[in-house]
Amino acid sequence: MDVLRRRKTISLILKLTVWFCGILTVGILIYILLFILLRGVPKINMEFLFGEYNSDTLSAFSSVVTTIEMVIISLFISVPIGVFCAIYLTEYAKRGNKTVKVIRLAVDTLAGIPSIVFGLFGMILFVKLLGFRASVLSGICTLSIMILPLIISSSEEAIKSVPDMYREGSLGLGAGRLRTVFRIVLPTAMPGILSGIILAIGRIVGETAALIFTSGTNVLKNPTLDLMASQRTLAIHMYMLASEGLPHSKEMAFATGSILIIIVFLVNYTTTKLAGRIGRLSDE
Amino acid sequence: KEQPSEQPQPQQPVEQPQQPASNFDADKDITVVARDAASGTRGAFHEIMEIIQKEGDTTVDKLVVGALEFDGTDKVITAVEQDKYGIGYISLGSVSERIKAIEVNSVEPTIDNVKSGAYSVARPFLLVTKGTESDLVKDFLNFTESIEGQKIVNDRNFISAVDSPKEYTGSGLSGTIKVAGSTSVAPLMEKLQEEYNKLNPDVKFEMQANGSSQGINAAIDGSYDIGMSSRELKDEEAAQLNRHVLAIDGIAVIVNNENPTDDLAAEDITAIYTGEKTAWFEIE
Amino acid sequence: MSKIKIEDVNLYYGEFQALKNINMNIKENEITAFIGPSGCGKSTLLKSLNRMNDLIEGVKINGRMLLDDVDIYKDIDASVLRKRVGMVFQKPNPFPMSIYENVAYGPKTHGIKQRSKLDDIVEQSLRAAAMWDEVKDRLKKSALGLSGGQQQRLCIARAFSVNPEVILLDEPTSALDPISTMKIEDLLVDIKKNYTIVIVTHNMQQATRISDKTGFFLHGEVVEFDDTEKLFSMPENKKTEDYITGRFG
Amino acid sequence: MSKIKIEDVNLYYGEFQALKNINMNIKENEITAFIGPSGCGKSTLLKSLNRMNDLIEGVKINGRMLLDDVDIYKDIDASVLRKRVGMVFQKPNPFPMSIYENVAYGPKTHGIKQRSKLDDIVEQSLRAAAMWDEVKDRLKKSALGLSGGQQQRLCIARAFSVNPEVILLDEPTSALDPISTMKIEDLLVDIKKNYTIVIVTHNMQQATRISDKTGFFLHGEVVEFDDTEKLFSMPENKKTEDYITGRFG
Amino acid sequence: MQSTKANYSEKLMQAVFYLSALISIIAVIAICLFLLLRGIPAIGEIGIMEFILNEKWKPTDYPPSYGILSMIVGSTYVTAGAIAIGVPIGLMCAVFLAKFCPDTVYKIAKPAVNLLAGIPSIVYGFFGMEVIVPFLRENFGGNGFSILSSSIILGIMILPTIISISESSIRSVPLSYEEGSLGLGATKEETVFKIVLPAAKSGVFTSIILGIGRAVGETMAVVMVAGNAVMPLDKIKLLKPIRTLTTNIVTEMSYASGLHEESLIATGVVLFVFIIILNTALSLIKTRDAKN
Ligand SMILES: Nc1ncnc2c1ncn2[C@@H]1O[C@H](COP(=O)(O)OP(=O)(O)OP(=O)(O)O)[C@@H](O)[C@H]1O
Ligand SMILES: Nc1ncnc2c1ncn2[C@@H]1O[C@H](COP(=O)(O)OP(=O)(O)OP(=O)(O)O)[C@@H](O)[C@H]1O
Ligand SMILES: [Mg+2]
Ligand SMILES: [Mg+2]
Repeated sequence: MDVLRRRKTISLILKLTVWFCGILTVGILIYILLFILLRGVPKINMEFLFGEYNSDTLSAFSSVVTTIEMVIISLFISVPIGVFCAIYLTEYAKRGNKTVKVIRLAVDTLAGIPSIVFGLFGMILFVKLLGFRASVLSGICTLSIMILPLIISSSEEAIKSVPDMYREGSLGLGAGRLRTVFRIVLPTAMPGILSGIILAIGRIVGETAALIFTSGTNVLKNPTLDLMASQRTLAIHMYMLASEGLPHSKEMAFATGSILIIIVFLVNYTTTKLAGRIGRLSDE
Repeated sequence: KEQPSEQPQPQQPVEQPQQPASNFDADKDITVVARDAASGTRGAFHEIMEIIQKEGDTTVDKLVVGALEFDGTDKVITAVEQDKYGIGYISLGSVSERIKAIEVNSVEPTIDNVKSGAYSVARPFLLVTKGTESDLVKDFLNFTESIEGQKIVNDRNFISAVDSPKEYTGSGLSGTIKVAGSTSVAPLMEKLQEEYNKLNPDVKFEMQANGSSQGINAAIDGSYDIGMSSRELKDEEAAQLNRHVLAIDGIAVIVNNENPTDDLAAEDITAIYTGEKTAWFEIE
Repeated sequence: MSKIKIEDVNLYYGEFQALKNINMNIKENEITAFIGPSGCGKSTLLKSLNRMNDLIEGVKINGRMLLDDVDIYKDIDASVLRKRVGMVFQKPNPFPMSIYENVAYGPKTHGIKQRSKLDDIVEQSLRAAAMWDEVKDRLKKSALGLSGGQQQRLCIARAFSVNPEVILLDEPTSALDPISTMKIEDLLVDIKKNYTIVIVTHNMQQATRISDKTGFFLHGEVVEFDDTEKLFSMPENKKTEDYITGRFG
Repeated sequence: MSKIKIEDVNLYYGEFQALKNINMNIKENEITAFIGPSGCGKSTLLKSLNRMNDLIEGVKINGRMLLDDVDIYKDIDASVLRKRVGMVFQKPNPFPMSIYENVAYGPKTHGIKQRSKLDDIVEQSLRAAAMWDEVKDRLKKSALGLSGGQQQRLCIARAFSVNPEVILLDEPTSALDPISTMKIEDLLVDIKKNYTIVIVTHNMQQATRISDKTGFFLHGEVVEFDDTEKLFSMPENKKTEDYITGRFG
Repeated sequence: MQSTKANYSEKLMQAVFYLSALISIIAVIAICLFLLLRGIPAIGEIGIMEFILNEKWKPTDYPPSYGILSMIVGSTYVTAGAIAIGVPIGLMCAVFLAKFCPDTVYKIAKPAVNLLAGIPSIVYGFFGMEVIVPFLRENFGGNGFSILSSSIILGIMILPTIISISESSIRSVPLSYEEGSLGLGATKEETVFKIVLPAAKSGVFTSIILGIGRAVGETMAVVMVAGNAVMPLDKIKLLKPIRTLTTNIVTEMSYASGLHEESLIATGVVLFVFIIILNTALSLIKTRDAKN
């Protein structure tokens, strides 16, 4: 009985610890969010959101546009490459294949490289050697490589988790591999692939270190889609505003931070909903 | 509804910082705050305060071990603002009520004192170009040295360095001017560009705020039209470039608002920054 | 008439020999059942009849398999073969799409694009699988919402959709309740006049109930292959007898 | 003597009633078998005998279950109950640790720390499960390296290790080959003199071979519960007869 | 006829897939190549021993001195601190989410963790500078910018990595293990900590290594809370400022030119080597895992 009581006590303590850590994590998150949002959100106004940038408005408009531009184009480059790579790894490569091992190693390595190192690399190759200068294009090239491993590994996981019986069903009807992949496997794996894309978007939106050296810190008065222009993203906007040391710009840095958080939140939310809908459609 | 952080937001202006600092403990170690090595402010300040010491043909920066180094004015301000025992240095233009700018050798850091030379902690803001300047660049440089341009310099609490500025009238030129360099010059530069644009709406700017040395190098290698520097040129740099003095900037020594000290001798500042004096009580 | 001839087939998974010297003639318009304990090679043989084994790495086959006297490993494209030899699996595996799309997938794959034609095929196939009335009002709903038995019949309808000549079924009822099982058994007996049917089952009662011929497998060999009635009443081989009287398995 | 009494038990998974008004007496030193088609509630009843259902959300039970006349849902701690009523699952589930650790896990959990005592228990349990000789030289090796049959016997040894009075087995041999199955059946018959054994099986031959009493379940009800011999030779209920003669399932 | 056309596109797409797969290899090679091309000469000029084993980093002095030992040690300490803080909390939180959390709480907690992963590092940096640094200064003395503050911030930043990978590996432990343990009379907590967690250990290790990778590579948040002082080895203390490899690059890159710039790229090379070592550890875990 004594043993039983001791075991029950220990179990209770463990349970409390686990609950505590769970609540702590959520608590920290909420604290951070409130810390930024409470200071930033009241400063957001139409001028700041959609106005022309100058040293008074410190408008984030052109940065928002560039951020979106970078997200879209980087995904446009990386998603097909990443998903195709995942398809190769899961559907085509033979087991124990040497190339596969090397590819996995490369993907793991890419995933681990710190963004500052990507920044250095982008600066050496795209900015200087290829002569793209500090430009949105250099930024996009760097980001595309940076998010590639995220896309590859999440797509690979998603494709792997598609039950083999779907493939058998399709092949059994005489469909080729390609058709099976595009008609059956990819649609089924979509929620997983999407969640990889969310992560990638989050990474791009929040990236600073890799972009300072590649897309530069310039800010344009009005939004542009010109790839050769040097233009900062929101995260760098925040960083630069916070570096200037003027009280006004510091508060606007918090406002920018709030926009960043709201964007990340919206992206997470909509994509989860979307993935949920696709998931439900497929098992309704 | 206000900021969740608890720091008081002191309201008293710089001129009357004589608050009785009841809980200031002079036995405490001084928190020495410096800028990063990229900064022109640091270069100038360490030179003037003889923190950089030349012996024969060696040069040694004697900055005390453990001094905080930040890559932005705001971080220096924030650090000193929060830390009662902090000391730092920033551009005179960035002084605000968040911190207290003290007298050096009993001279107040004001524009007039800098202009008259009484306050000796100052350095030039330079614009550098290479070879023959294009008409556009020349026109813009003329604007910065004109009455209109120098008015902006003065408005921003920098000291005009042009003896007899001329009237400027819009030239109607068009094109892009690429500027890179000092983060301290950048806010002023931004204002200048805005005013210039009002007169010459067809001119576009690209500006990278990435540090004085980077600006100078960019001008030397021709990738940018104008380099901004907040420190004097080195000899081998000066040999390759045209040098324009845009303004003179005082460097203010700042301490926490609760610090009773209002005045430091230059030797004391040097002693603090080189680690010979480590606590506030050692300073008379 | 022999629809499928299996001649001296050996099959290896890497080093492991899963089928040993199989010879068998499978007749048209009959139901042929494969029985035997787990791991004896029933599924392996079934799968090799429409080359689903091609996809597994390290599989080696020798001997010949003939469909209407054409060697299926040499003289016919796998995709064409699989159109002619359909397959239904142990676990119902409808695609995660609508019921309609599930049945239309096969014909679309083989190039049929016309909507009206597809509609026809879907209806016919579902009718043939005796489930048209159950699902005709919910063709656009996801197939995953069907019950297990319905899903399996949908898979059979899907197999019909490409108009096959042979239908292979690998323990098609093992995941189903008795009533669904009965429905599918009835269905199979019903359609055998138009098809050649091969079924793997672990349920000897099932084999007795529906099949014309039965093959008993053990350790990759066909121990006995005969008329179902004969095999269950007067097995020639001691091992067969042991198995069907429940001495193991 | 009745070891376990089940009185008017109803069990619901949320809305769904999985057990309907079950009454049953399970005797000491006998093997009681539960048979019935898939989904009829055999596992559910078995699990409720050591409250493994507690963990599933939305389970509601009413009625009483008594172990030695003590209500297991009211008057006994689940952890103590599970020590007294051990369980072996359908799929062998040894923990991913060494063979020794697998068997020692239970006693350790219940507070036995002394190495020599643990050594003893491990040896005795493995001997009781008739596998001591097979594994005594590889006690430190991972249990996952054992064959399926050995793994299942290890799980039985693990159940022995906490010295239970009742052992519940849920289709313990369904994943095993005939030889391993035989070994386990022999083992169960061998140990029944010391334990009360309840076994769920889908294999009627198995029930005949080893059990003293058999209960036939259908749709959550006990249709018939009687001496095994009687139930299989002269079932009283038409449904039982249908089932055991292979009319469905 | 149709099938030959199909075969043709099969072949074509197979080639496309293959080429896509090769791109990551090319990217890694390119990164190695360009970093090494720019970094190695600098290391050669400085001397590898001097570069890695000297604690004196004085690039602006004359003669300059380029030793990054202090930063290597700094990165190591800060990362170790982050692990010490982030791993226990993250692991417990993963256990919570996977095994203890009621559905309603999960609906909030899980997106919260995801959001934590999406918050940009500078936001963390701000938070650290304005909340954690003053907190440490007031409660532990010193000026707050320290190894500890960096460790706390990084500890928070690696939480999502640790939590999500550990959670999914905990979830993938077969339920049958749990049943086995519960069936022997163990409590739920005993089962989770003695059976489930050990069974999930390879996923947990993976999450820790990825967390280390994130901590080693983080820049923008650390630069705001570490104080960035290059400390001689004997002066490195938990409550003293520190400079890491990454912050060294980001604070000085804009200033640097010539050998100084190249020595910073060489710092990037060292960082890269760190990551390679971590990845090797990771793939060792994975292969060992695959063997089991
Ligand atoms: N992909 C594979 N690689 C290696 N061995 C395999 C593979 N598939 C099956 N085997 C082996 O081949 C043998 C025959 O397998 P098969 O699936 O044909 O058995 P089965 O008779 O269908 O059994 P069950 O009744 O369990 O389905 C088994 O020993 C199995 O382990
Ligand atoms: N966790 C659960 N939640 C809801 N329903 C359940 C749950 N577990 C079982 N059921 C349902 O309860 C009924 C009885 O299930 P049980 O597992 O007891 O059947 P069984 O007789 O053991 O069948 P089998 O032979 O397939 O193991 C089934 O209809 C099943 O769908
Ligand atoms: Mg099979
Ligand atoms: Mg069951």
